[in-house]
Amino acid sequence: MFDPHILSVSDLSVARGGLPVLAGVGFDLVPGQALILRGPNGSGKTTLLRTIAGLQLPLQGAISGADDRIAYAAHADGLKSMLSVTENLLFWAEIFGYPQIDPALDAYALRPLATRLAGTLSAGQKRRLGLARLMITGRPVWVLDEPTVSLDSSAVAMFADAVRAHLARGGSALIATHIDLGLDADVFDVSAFRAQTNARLGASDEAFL
Amino acid sequence: MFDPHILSVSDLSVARGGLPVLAGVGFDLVPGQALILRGPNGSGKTTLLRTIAGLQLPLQGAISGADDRIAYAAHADGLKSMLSVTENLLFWAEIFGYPQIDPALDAYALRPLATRLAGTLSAGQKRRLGLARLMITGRPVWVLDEPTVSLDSSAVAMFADAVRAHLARGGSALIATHIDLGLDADVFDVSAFRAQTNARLGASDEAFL
Amino acid sequence: MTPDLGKYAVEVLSAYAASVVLLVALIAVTLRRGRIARAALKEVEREVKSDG
Amino acid sequence: MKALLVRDIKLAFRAGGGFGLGLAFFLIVTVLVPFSVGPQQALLGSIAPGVLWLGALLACLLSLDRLLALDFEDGTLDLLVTSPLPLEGAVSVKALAHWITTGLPLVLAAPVLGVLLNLPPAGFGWLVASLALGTPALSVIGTFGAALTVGIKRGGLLLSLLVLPLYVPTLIFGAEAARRGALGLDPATPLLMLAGITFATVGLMPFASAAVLRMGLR
Amino acid sequence: MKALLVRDIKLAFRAGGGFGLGLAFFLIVTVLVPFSVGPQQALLGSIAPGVLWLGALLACLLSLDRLLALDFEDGTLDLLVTSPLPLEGAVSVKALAHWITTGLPLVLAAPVLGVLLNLPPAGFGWLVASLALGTPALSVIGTFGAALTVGIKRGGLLLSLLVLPLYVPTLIFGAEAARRGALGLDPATPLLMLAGITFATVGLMPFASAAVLRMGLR
Amino acid sequence: MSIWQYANPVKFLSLSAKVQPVLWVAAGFCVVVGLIWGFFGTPDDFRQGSTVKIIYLHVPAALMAINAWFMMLITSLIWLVRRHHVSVLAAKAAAPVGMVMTVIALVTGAIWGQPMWGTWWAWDPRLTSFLILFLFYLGYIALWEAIEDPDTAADLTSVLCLVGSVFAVLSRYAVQFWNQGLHQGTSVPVATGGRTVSDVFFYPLVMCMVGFGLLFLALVLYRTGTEIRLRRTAALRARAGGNV
Ligand code: HEM
Ligand SMILES: Nc1ncnc2c1ncn2[C@@H]1O[C@H](COP(=O)(O)OP(=O)(O)OP(=O)(O)O)[C@@H](O)[C@H]1O
Ligand SMILES: Nc1ncnc2c1ncn2[C@@H]1O[C@H](COP(=O)(O)OP(=O)(O)OP(=O)(O)O)[C@@H](O)[C@H]1O
Ligand SMILES: [Mg+2]
Ligand SMILES: [Mg+2]
Repeated sequence: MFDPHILSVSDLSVARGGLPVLAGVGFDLVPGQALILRGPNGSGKTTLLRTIAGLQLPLQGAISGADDRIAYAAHADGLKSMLSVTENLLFWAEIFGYPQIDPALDAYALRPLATRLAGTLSAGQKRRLGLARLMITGRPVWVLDEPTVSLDSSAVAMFADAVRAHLARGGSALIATHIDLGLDADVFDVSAFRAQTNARLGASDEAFL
Repeated sequence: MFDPHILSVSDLSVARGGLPVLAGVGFDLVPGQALILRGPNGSGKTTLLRTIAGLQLPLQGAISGADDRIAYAAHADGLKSMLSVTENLLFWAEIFGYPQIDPALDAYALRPLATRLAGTLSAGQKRRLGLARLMITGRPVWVLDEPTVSLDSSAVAMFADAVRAHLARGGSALIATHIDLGLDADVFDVSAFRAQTNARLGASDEAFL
Repeated sequence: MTPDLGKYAVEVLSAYAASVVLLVALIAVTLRRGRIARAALKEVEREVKSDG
Repeated sequence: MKALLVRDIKLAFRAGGGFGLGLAFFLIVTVLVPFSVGPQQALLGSIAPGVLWLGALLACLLSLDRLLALDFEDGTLDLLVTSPLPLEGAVSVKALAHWITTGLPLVLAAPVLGVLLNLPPAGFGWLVASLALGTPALSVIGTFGAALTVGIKRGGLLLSLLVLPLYVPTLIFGAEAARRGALGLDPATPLLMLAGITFATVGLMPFASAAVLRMGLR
Repeated sequence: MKALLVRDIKLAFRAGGGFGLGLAFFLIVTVLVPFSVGPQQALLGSIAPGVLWLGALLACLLSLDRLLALDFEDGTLDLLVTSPLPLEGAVSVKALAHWITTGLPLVLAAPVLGVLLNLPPAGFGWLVASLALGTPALSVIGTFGAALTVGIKRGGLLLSLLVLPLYVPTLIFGAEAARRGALGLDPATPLLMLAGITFATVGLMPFASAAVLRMGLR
Repeated sequence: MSIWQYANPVKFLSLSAKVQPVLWVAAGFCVVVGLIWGFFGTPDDFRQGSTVKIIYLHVPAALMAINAWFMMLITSLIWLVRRHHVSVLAAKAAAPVGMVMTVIALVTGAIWGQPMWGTWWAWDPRLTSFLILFLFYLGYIALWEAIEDPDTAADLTSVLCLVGSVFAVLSRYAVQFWNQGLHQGTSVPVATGGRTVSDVFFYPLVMCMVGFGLLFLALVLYRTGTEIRLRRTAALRARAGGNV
């Protein structure tokens, strides 16, 4: 059971490459809720997720309930190809002070691959390992950027099960994706929040406009 | 119009990491045909495609009609992040001796991004650029490994249109994917060809068995 | 007019020459870049205006 | 913290022997010196402490670019920043792992290479002492440089360019201590200065490195 | 071919001045030598040709790891192999681009650094001549090393380790030519040997590099 | 009204447009008159002969080389603390000027060294520190060039400037410890007001120093303007360019 906090984003503007991409984004993510971010390519999903995860600063607006509660996963899985599957998971387990990795191995059917070096996995197997990492962070809010890339349908189902179990334990998830995950979740379309090109939102180059 | 050759694969066995992965694979790919490779994660699609593209040697079997006729595209797009979209395409156009890049820019709606450095594109925009490269190779056989990763639905449609146009001009395509591309194409399931773990297929370590 | 530089003429003159060359080069590069920047800015400002 | 240290050392061993390679580079540079300056014993002996220090410095430098860049590329750094580990601690641990896998072997190997370069007998002890005292500073300063260049595609050479001037004081005092030792003079002053530099950098640089890393990742 | 050359040079300029950095490293190594061996003018003058050659060699070496590894990582190499370009031509062109962006600037800068190291006046011409003749060999041999290590994660140090022994003959003859020149002796023999090495490697190594690359990518 | 209003690029540009003409004329006047005065109007030194004339280039350049770094240090700090873009762009603009000044000091010094010390270069502490300063300039400029995002570049180069300053001072002591030198001490001790060169040399020298200072200012203002325009161009272009 996680602490029942709400991740709440209000009037958020985010920028990439110095340009505002999204403006006025706001939503609440309550425990047990999953929110699917949608939007065409280049609409700013990645940028929004990175901002919420604290990897970049927002231009404007506030994010509350995010500190030390977020587990972030993006395209790069942070896997070391010269460490085995177990070693990779154990490392993150120790960093996050989590006791065990077995549930994660089981949830993504990684046992048969446990001693394999991560570098020798296929694209989808790597992805599964990257997703398994989320379970050993012990963090309540999962922030995921296209998590199901190169997964086959059975692996997508594993992922959906893992998310459901996480939500059932009071966690929440914020997922950007282009495909249907089979999750029963709310959808948040970012394309409605595209920033005006001449909007003044505190981007660093505005002093020069 | 391309030269009407058939890419024909017969009794092919491929290996990764010294272990046979697929055995006895055989199919023909005639001009105008698209073949979708399916199979669960780790079944050997990537390995098969790399072998056909000539990036690794088969253990056994023969591939005919592949020499200098294949345009290969995988997860890594071969984009230089410090070159602009146009510069990236022009480079490959010159390497392949292809006259122009405009159709490729148009097919993937890259015009508005033409002067942008490739490194500043979003995941899906990069992918579009990587796919646009195929059109300026002038090669008849497209060998694609999960080409639609991180593409949104409109971009997937652009891709499907590009493939259709390619087929109509007498080209052919071999595509590994987990999702539905909306192409009217034959499906080839590699999972039926999984190599027996004790099969003797000429893998390099068999001398020691 | 030119002072007698004695046996060190080469040194003194080359020191002055080298410094002047360096300074002039610096100023030239600076001005050139400045001019290019001005032109580019003017161009962009015009485009932006014509866009609406 | 310990997990990070263990992992970094493990990776250094696995990734094609990061452990041995710094050492091998050190060896090869030292071996190439006689080829390039000529084989006169006296000349070699007199430049030996300096060459060994320079070789150690270059060997350290060359392994710097894998210190953070690999973690950046595969996304580990993003995950570390969002992890409960304080970033200052993480960079310190990474510097320590770098020292254990690069600096320490160099210290141990230096006497052997001293023989190759005809180092005067009196110099061996001081050479080792000065290297043992100075190489931690090299690792810590190097981590700062690596943090500065982390987002830059293959910043290897830029990293060298930024770090080398920062290495100057350490090199001067270190080589001077080794040289004085070899000549039978008293190396106490440079050794003390070296110790001062090492303690100051070990204490302060991680804050700069962490700050720079945060800025760079944004 | 020309497209590849132009692109490589363009990238060298764009990616944070790959052009100047080899040079900067050369400068820095040369500057660090006096710090490590001490400031005595006579000593420095006598080791100057060797140090400059060694510095040029190291500067070349450091930029080798971006020669093929970057193209490997982002998949360009896979695409090049399947492209109509003959691989031998591609590696030759890449070596040429490396020489233009690294070797050539080193040759031009060497006299300036010779001043810093108190190189005897007679030596300047021969130093430049030997470097101009020898650095192409360094680039070509380096390309071979880069091809050997291309699949290996951050093979930078391994690359150095493999390439350095291959550099030994070039270094010996090059440094010897420069040294003889500096001492006022006749440098014809080592220069001829150097020329021989360069022509042989430029003519033959690309085949080895291409072969190795094909095997490595498999 | 505070001086921070000039941290606004537009205000800065309009002010600098007003100041610059005066500055350029004054700088040109001082440099040209100072150098002509020094070159034609002063006698040879009894020991150094005519080489003493090199002082009019050497000393002002050396002075400005150090001052430029100081200025960069201060403006970098301002950026880090108050995040005024103009401030850090001024640092960026000053770096190449400082580097050229360093090179002038090194080159004239080297040319001077040949007749005086019988060598182009000696590993004297002052010369050596200058070489290290040159390296710091080089690294600083290279770092600016290498980072794409302008704000990140500003942050990182500012920290480099800070840390580099500490290490530059440290190197200076290290170098002094390592080699006592040939180079003469300062002739213009600011604190005491005393001086070691006689008046005939001193007044034109002061004129040149003032001239170099003004020239530095003019160049930095101009270059800062250029940097601002480039940033503005990039900003406008980015916003006009399709956000597709
Ligand atoms: C390449 C090398 C040299 C460098 C980098 C260099 C650097 C400097 C610096 C930094 C100053 C300013 C010091 C101050 O005002 O406090 C200075 C002043 C001066 N230098 Fe050099 N110097 C070099 C070579 C020489 C040589 C060879 C001579 C002549 C023999 C020389 C003569 C002077 C004199 C006379 C000053 C006078 C100003 C003073 O005393 O303040 N320098 N030099
Ligand atoms: N330096 C830059 N200059 C201008 N625009 C930029 C720059 N860097 C990124 N962008 C743009 O910012 C937008 C947001 O990108 P982001 O990666 O957040 O999109 P996304 O929604 O994740 O897209 P995808 O579905 O393709 O992953 C893109 O349109 C991208 O082209
Ligand atoms: N060194 C190795 N040792 C053992 N097995 C290996 C090694 N390298 C790869 N494999 C296995 O080879 C199989 C084939 O991998 P391949 O990448 O071709 O699969 P794929 O069909 O492309 O999968 P995905 O859909 O996940 O991309 C995988 O099961 C992988 O785990
Ligand atoms: Mg994205
Ligand atoms: Mg695959």
